[in-house]
Amino acid sequence: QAGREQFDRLISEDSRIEPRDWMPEAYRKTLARQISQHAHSEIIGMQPEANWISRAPSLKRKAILMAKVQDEAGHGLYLYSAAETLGTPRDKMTEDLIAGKARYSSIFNYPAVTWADMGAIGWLVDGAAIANQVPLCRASYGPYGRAMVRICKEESFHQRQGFEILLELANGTPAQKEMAQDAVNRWYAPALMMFGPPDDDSPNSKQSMAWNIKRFSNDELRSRFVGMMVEQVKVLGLTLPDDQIRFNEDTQQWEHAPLDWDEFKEVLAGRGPCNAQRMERRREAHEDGAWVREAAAAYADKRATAAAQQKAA
Amino acid sequence: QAGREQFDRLISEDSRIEPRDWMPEAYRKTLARQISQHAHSEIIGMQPEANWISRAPSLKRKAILMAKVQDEAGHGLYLYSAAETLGTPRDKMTEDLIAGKARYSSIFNYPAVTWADMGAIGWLVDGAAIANQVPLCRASYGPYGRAMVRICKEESFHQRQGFEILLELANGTPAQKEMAQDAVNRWYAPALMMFGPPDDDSPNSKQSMAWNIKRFSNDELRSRFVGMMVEQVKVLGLTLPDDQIRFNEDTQQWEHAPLDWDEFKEVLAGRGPCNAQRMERRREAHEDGAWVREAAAAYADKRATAAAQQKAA
Amino acid sequence: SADVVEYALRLGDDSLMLAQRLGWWISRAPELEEDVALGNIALDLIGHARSFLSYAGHGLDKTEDDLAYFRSEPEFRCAHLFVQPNGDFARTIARQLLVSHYQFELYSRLMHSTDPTLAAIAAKAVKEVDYHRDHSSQWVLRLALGTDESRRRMIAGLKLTWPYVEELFVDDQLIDTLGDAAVRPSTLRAPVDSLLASLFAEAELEIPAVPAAVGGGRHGRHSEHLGYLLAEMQVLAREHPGATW
Amino acid sequence: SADVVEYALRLGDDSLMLAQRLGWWISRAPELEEDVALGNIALDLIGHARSFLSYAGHGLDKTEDDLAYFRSEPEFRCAHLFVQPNGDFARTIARQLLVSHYQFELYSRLMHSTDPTLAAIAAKAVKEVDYHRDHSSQWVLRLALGTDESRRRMIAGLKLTWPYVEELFVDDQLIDTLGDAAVRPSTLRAPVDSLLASLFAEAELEIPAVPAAVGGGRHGRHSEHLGYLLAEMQVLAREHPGATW
Repeated sequence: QAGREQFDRLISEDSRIEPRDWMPEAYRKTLARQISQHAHSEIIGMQPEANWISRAPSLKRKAILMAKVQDEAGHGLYLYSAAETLGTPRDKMTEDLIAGKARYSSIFNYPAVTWADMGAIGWLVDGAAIANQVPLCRASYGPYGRAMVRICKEESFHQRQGFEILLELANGTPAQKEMAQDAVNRWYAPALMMFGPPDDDSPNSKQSMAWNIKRFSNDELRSRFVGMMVEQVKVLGLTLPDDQIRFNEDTQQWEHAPLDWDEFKEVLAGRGPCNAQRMERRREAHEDGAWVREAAAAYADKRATAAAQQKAA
Repeated sequence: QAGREQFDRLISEDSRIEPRDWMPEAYRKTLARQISQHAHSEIIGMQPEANWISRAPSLKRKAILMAKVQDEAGHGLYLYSAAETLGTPRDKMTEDLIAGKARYSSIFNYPAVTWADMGAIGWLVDGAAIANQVPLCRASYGPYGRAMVRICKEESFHQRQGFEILLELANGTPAQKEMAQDAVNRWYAPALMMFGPPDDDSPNSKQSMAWNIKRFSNDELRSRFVGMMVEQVKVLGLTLPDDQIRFNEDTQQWEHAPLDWDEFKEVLAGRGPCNAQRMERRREAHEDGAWVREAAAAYADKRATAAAQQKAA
Repeated sequence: SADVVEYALRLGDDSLMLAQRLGWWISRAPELEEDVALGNIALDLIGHARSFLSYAGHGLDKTEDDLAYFRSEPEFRCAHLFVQPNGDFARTIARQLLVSHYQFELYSRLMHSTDPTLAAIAAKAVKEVDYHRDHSSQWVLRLALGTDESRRRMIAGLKLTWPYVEELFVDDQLIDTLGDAAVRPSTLRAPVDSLLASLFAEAELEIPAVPAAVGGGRHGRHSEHLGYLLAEMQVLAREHPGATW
Repeated sequence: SADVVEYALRLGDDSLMLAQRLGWWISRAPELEEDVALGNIALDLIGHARSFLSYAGHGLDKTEDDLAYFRSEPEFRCAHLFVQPNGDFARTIARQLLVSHYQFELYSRLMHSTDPTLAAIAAKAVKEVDYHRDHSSQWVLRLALGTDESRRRMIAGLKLTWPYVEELFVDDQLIDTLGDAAVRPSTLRAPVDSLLASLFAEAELEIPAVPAAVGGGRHGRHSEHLGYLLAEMQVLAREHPGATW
């Protein structure tokens, strides 16, 4: 009871909940699901970009791309750690992912088929991720908020790199410019859908906002994002594939063309272009790595036993 | 005793020994070694050419190359069957190959690094093989001789295709012509060494000739081959990397520059450019296929048992 | 007509990509007999691809090699199934099973096409594909009913391959336009399903319960696999533009 | 001088090829920590490659990218070891162990080169390679002493990699000409062998008893692996000659 009161007080003061604090089971479950989903997204999200490491068209871009995909593994690590403070071990989360029980961001079920996708993913997908995540730096759960601070810093860096890739292409040869526009065309709508379903179709948002996990509604975040992109795309000299973008002076919100939520649901249900491929790759890496993890554990055990024996002797 | 007499008579009449005939143990062993080595050479020899199937520069060439490499698997099959008639099962021969106990032609330990190598291998390596093998069609052991008849027919076809590849390149762009000459330069000496060491360093040849397995000495065959190549290379508009080729009117033999038999022995001892790679690939294919072969055997057993039960019922 | 050209590209690209995949097995198969068998299938497929691409090339004033080696990724028209990785032998067999049943039904109707060239190519191809169908069906039985390991792998191979089946049976505008010159993909689904059902019954296999993947290959929207395949297939030809071989 | 250019190409190409190989692991490693660790090593190596190739490019009026993307196979100067396939994790670690010990000894001498640019690049690289050496040594211990399976794989990985070690230590004319600007490869053999010997003793491993393979990479004679690696690495750059990225 004292725990509940303290929790409510901390929330109402907009303070932080820490792992040892009492928290409602639903709060713990919501967070655990959200953080692990976010971690899985980082891990699965490595794949579309890893697809271009070997073919990056300059050594500088190759290095930047490698560093970026590697950062995503790092983000996965922070987030799994944050989720572990809620009581679920990383192994369990990984198993759930492999077994298809856990979700990850649907956007990564689209293929990265050209180099320009490295630009569009950086600019649009990381851009949307940041718009989503900046408010999460103030999430009420301490470890999550702190992980987000670190991640957001790196993500803005990634987004700038994505923008630069597109800028270089947009100012390059006609073929390069066409490649850039095509990538923006393909990633625009999926990026907007990253903010989640429209507010009137997002039943859990309200509770998350009450718990100070979420700070803005899906539509608010999406609208703000569209507003940023519509400015930046001009700098690129490209266009967004949406002729209905306008600023509504009454609502003070950016508006855009309706999104194809049926497609979103299809992809979410596993019927995207790459769902099977992404899961297969992750499963394969996990299974192929099992003997390595077992070896590392066995070796650590042997060393610990030897150290203990030495101490005893 | 009667067996020995019959064997000697058949050999002296230049007739054929068949699997059920009595034969000296040394004859059996010599043949078993020679035929299985020949079979292994077909199988390992698939690798340098298989290396270019996926990159063949026209669909016609791709089809021809696929068919050729596939033919080599077929040759391997005939030869293993011929060797099996001497009492060694195919499995055992394969195991010996994988374990590094059995030999195969050293020439396949050189890499096929350009498309022109498909031409040079066909023209020079298959050419040397044919020069070696045509006399083997009359080998005293029946199953071997008959297998060689079939193989030689296909090999001449392959040699012509190799010649055509080189001809096309030699009449192509300067880069293509250079590629062709480079390939001929690299494969010429190894091809000459395919006939085996010089006669004064080939201790087993004499016995093989007495048994009507071998019909000509290594140097005789090599000389004859050089004579053919020196004519054909003119048609190609290329040169052989040997300025000492001449016809010796006294001996009636073609002469050529001395060969680097030290290199030959190094490669034979496992220190060629690709020995490790060739063995690894074969081992990997064999091990990766084990579960398939086991499944096929288990299925055949189940079917046989079911058929027997049905018959009994 | 441009429509027939487009249709011939679809058929040719399907077979070309699968031939390219199968060629990898030659020198790596589980037994020599399979180096030969998979090599034969690859050779048949490359033959079909050459016929269809030559025909398409007539309408475009291009050779089969122009089309195979000098188109870029979005210009190819293959369905995703044909470009799926080989994986282990079971996965290759799963892909082959699905392809050969599809192609058999397709060609056995296309041989009555109102386009005489398509009809002639199909009439020749259907006999070869009949053998492919038999080859893969026999292997499905052996692997599904052989050992525990082979059964596990056969099931896994089918599961990995199944998402790419649906794309084969999708109709589109082009099919409407072509009328009786083409075969309507959706009409092939029932006969393929029914043949597979009886094979699966014998093999004690179930249809994998996995969602279909979105395709798009017919319109140049490919999976991430095709780029790698083309990089390798085209590298030499592109290094020497204008050369003959 | 042309000789220094040639030498810088050797060093740059070695690291470039290995970075290209290691990049494959990012998103496929046995645990996330290794995605990060192998990614770091690949990044270090690509950094070294860029330094050496830029320096070589100075003398040739070419950029690092001209050299990486627009040379043909025989123009590369990497030793065969750096292009060996990844295989499983143990084989990758075996390759990394041998490379990092070689590069550590090399760079710790090259930092005293009479060529100031080579010396500066080596001085920076040696610190990073020291970490690579530690990373691979730790893994060799874990795998060799971990489970039966990991030990079997570690031994197999070393055996597959060992034939390509000898090429690293071969002197040639270029080395004679360069004198104190370069490091004489044969002088690195003893220190590398001695460090490996003590690690192998701790890991209870033997030096694999396998013959050395003939190399030739320093003179443009490569294994069959390089062509595939280059086809993939260069495909996009070559499709857009003259473009910047």
